Formats: sequence, structure tokens, C-alpha cells
Amino acid sequence: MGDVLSWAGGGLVIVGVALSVLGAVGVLRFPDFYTRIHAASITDTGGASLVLLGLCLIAGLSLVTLKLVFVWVFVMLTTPVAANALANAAFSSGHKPRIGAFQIVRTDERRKTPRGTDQP
Amino acid sequence: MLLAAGTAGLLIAMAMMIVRAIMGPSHYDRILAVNSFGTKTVLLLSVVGFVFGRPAFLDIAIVYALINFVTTIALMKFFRYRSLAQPLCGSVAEEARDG
Amino acid sequence: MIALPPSFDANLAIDIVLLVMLLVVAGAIVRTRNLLAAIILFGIYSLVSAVWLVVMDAPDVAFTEAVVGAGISTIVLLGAILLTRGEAEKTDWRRLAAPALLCVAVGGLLVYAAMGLPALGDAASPANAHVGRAYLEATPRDIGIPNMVTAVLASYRGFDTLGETAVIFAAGIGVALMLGFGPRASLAPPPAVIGDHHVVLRVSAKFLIPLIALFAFYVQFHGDLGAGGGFQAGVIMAAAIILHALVFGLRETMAAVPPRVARGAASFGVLLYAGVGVACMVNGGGFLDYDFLFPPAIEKQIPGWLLGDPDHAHHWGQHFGIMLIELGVLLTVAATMVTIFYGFAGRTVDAARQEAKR
Amino acid sequence: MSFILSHFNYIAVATLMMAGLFIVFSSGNLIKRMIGLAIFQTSTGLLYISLAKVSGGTAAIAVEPASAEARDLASRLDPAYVAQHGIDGVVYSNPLPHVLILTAIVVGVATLAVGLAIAVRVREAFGSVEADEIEVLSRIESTQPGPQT
Repeated sequence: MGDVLSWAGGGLVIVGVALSVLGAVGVLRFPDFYTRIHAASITDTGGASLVLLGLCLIAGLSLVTLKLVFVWVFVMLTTPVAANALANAAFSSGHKPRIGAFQIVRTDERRKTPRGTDQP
Repeated sequence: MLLAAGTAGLLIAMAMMIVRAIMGPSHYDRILAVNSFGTKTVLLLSVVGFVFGRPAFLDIAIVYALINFVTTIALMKFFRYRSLAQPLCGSVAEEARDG
Repeated sequence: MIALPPSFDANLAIDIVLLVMLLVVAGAIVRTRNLLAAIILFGIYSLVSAVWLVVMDAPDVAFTEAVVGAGISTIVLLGAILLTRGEAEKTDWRRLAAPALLCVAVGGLLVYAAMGLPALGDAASPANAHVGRAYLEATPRDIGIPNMVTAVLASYRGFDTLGETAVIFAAGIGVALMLGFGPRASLAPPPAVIGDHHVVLRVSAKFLIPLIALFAFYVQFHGDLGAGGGFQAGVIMAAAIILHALVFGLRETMAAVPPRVARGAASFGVLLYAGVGVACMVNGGGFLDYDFLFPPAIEKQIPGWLLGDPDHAHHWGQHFGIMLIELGVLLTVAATMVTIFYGFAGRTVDAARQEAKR
Repeated sequence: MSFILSHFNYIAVATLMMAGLFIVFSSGNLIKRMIGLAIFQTSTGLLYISLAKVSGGTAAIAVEPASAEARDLASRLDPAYVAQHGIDGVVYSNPLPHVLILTAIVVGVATLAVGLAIAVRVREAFGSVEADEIEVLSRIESTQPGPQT
């Protein structure tokens, strides 16, 4: 029984890590900030949930499980909120999406703002 | 064995985040990279504890999750409002005055 | 096929990967002229080195590095950038040649010298086989707490740690003297609220700040049994207060934790630490010799079951002494970090007002 | 190759140290210099912690002897190795350098703050944090018999 649980837990960890890696590929390859934050935050919460659930299965019922639950609670509390605040701040400071309805931003206008600065 | 593979995968994801943080191009991308890097660090610490047989050190993972949040908020606030002191709710009034 | 050393294992593999990451990040910090990018990269550098510390069996140090490196120093650096500017001047490459040559030369010498050091993980090296082993063997007998790092920090090297605490206190006073004890003029009320921008953030911050503070106390009192202690707990507590200031504004935070209270707590922490040492002297022991913390008459009255083990009743003084001085460290570190933050963030308000006057 | 792997930590530490030193030497910006100093300081910590590592060891937080955890840790190692270097059947890393570096990190951030505060005051006095500009400005100030400030 314990063996089955630990294999299942290992499998969940692998799936969660695979999600994280996919998210990282998204962050690396997607064209602009908003698509990147989408890739990062969704896979972070999903991947973290799967990995921590898998570790819970491996650990069995003990103090370690409780700590894993706490890690999960804190990750679920902080990651989406931070992503929300970040996207909110970027959008309200005039950081325009590159794709979608905001395509109208002229390229020469974009070039005027120097690299690495986002201040309006 | 599965956990070791998971550790390797997380290290790869962290390396990708470092690349994004170095490349930028905007500071918001960098903050995003740090935040996501921190979450992956939390996962790595949890998994590594099991790989090395001392899972009791999960406290460090908890503290990472919390401090990562504080840092992200500080960076966000710095880039958006150029201040560490003003309250967040005052920003809209300022925009209305400026614009 | 490369020949691997006999001690090659998952530990060494992760160690090398993380060190390579550190080197890449450090290289990027050297290259970038944008100070803000440098600060963000330095945050990543701290995170990587903290994971590395866990892999190297130093969870206590990892704890400290995580909170201090990624949390406090990033915020302090941001505060400094706010008061100066975000770009470094471009340096002419000809002026880089001499420092580069010097660094390569010194680095070569260091690597050459390091070749004589024992291999990584050598259990028979003099440091690990004699000094370290002596502490490991003596701690259960002398101190009786599981976390040997805390035992060495607070008891064997308690005098040293008192000095470190005093240095932190002095640094906090230095920053406060240079940047002011918080804003020198009274803070103007925040602008009127038209729309609420960060509702999600403000609500979850209200939820998180008490949790972080509670976690700081857990780290403080769990420090004897697992990773943690006064230094880590102090910085976590300061992080909770700083998060409050970031979300709700410095004015609100200064109403909750006035700068006067922070200064008082910092001083009281050092006094408490030194006072425990003096109490030990009064009872006939050496300075910070916790075995003499209680007079023998009181010591005899303490029942053995309080510690769960009747044979270890004589460790009561050690337990209590370590708890007290860790409390002193907590107060000093937390209050000093808050004072430093007030100095930088309060200066911002001050400087902005001065500029507006001109 | 084996030698390089077992001494890789020291090579990396030396490189990081030199990266920090290079920033301090080459950059005229006071804030960048402080970041360089911080990297330099961290690398010292890395060296100490590297020296404290014991192969197959675990963190210096005592494991209950003869508990399941202790048996699990011991089962990963050669019994002869555990008998020689272990304490009650568990091999620990050296706690002493950990103590030194733990306090050094907190003291490090406090001194970093002092350095940055000095940089802020320099900026307020001279309007710049670049060492070259400050030098020029202070020379101008000392030659001009301006009003007493």
C-alpha cells in the first residue's frame, strides 16, 4: 500500500514539475509581458499544487504533511495575488500588450521609450 | 528516482527563469521572472528535502513563499509608483490630477 | 566518459548546477549598467545561494540568506535607488583593463591556493574531524538542545553573538543618524481615494501580515529544535512590518509601530542579552554562562519533568538562557531592520517635499 | 576531471569573489559598488559553508538516535563510514562555520544599509553618486571661495 502511494506521489510530482517546465518555456517564448505572466502564474499554482500533493502522498500522515499543506496555502495565497498586482501595475502604468486589441500602438511610438523603462 | 527527475526538471525551469530575468526586456518581465523563480525554488526545496531524507526543513520553503511575495510587492510598487512610503490606494487620485 | 570522484552523488550534482547558475547571474550583474536590473538579479542570486545552502546542509544559514538577501537587502537597495538614480555611467573599456587584469591575477592566485584545500565533503579534514566533531559530541551533553547551530551560536559562542547583535544595533543607529529617524516632518495625509486600485492585494495583505508575524514567532521558539532562531525570526518580523508599510503606506505603519518604539526595542534587545550575561555573573558563573543563570536554590526546585527528562534537569539554565538571549536578538534585529526601512522610506517622503518647496 | 569536480566549489567561489571585486574596482557608481561588495561578502560565506560540508552528512540538527529517520539516513551510507565519522549512527556536517556565516549575513545587510545611507547623503550633497563626478565637483567646490555652507 505504502509503495503504491509513494509511486503515485512520485508520478504526481513529475506531472507537476512538467507543468512548471512548460510554464517556464512559455515565459521564455511568449511575445509580451501579459502572455508571459499568464503562462507563469497558472502553471506555478497548478504545478505547485500537484507537486505538494504528490509529496503529501509520499510523506504519509505526519507533521511533514501539515507543513506541506502550509506551503500549499501560502503559495496559493501569494502567487496569484502577486501576479494580479503585477499585471495591474503594468497595465495601469501604460505597458501595452503587443497582441490583441492594442495592436494599434505604432512601432515608432514604441521605439521612443528606451529599453528597460516602462514609465509613461 | 522520480523525485530526482523532478529535481532536475525544476532546475531546468529555474535556469529558464534566469534567462528571462537577464534578457528582460522590460522590468516587469524581470519581476515576473523573480516571482516565478521563487515559486519554483519553494517546490525545489520541498522536493530536495525528501531526496536527502530530511523533510523537516520545509519551514524554509514556507518562508520563501512569504518573502517572495514581499519582494515582488516591493519591486512592483517601486516600478509603478516610485515610492516605498505612499499607500497603494492613493495612486488613482494622483493619476487623475496628473492627467 | 569522464571519471567521476567516488563521492559523486545527487548532492554534488545539484551543488554544481546551482554554482553555475550563481556564476551566470553574477556575470549578468557585472555586465548590466541598469541598477534596477542589477538589484533584481541580485535577488535571484540570493535565492539561488539560499537553495545551495540547503543542499550544503546549512538550513539555518539558508533561512537567514532567504529572508535577508532576497527580502531586506532588495528593499534597502530599492530605497537607496529611489534617492539616487537608476543608471550607472558607462565606463570606458580602457579603464576596465587594469581592474580586469588585477582580478584575473588575484583570482588565479586564489584558485591556486584553493587547490591545497581538502576536497569538498572530506570528513577527515582538520576542521571537520576535530573542531566540528568536538562541538557535535559535546552539545547533547553540555546544552541538551537538538539544533547544534543554535547551541554554538547562543551558548558556546554567546559572547561573539552579543558582539554581532551590538554591531547590528550600531548600524541601525548609524543609518538613522544619517537618514533621520523616519520622516522628520509630519507626513501629509494620503491623497483622497477616487478608485481602489489594488483591492485584491490589500485584502490578502491583511490576511498575510498576521500570518507572517505568527510564523516569525514559530521560527523564534522552534529555533532550539529545528532550523531557526532569533536572527531569522527578527528579519521575518521586520518583513511583516515592511509589507504593511508597502501596502498601507508608511504613515499607517508608523502609527502602528512608532519609530520611538522601534528604537526602544532595539536598545532593549541588546540590554536583555547583556543583562542575561550579567545575571550569570551575579550568580557566580562566567559572563553568559547559562548554567549559573538560576541560583542553585531555585535550580533545585525546578522539577525534572518540565524538560521531559529528569536526568537533564541541569540544562534548564541553558534552555532558559538561550531563549532569553534569542528574544533579545529578535527584538534588536527586527527593530533595527524596521528603523533602517523607516530611514530610507521616510527620506523619500522628506526629499519629495523638499523638492516641491524649491 | 575528478579533481576539478571535487574542487569546483573553490573555483566557483574564487570566480564570484573576483566578480564582486571587479564591480567594486570598475564601476564608479556607489550603489553598484555596494552590490559588488555584497556579492564579495556572499562568496566568502560560500567558501566557509563548502569547507563545512561532509559527504553523506546531514544538517547539524540532531536526529533522535535509533529512530526511523536515523536508520533511513544511515542506510544510504557505507556502515564503516558511518561508524568512523558518525555520531550515534548519523553523519553530520560541521556546524561551526554555519554559525559564523549566519551572523555575518545579518551583519552584512546592516552594513550594506550603512553604506547605502552614505551614498544617499553623498548624492544629496553633490547631486551625483558617480565617483568621477563627485571628485570633479568637490575640486570645484574647494577652489571656489563660495559662501560658507
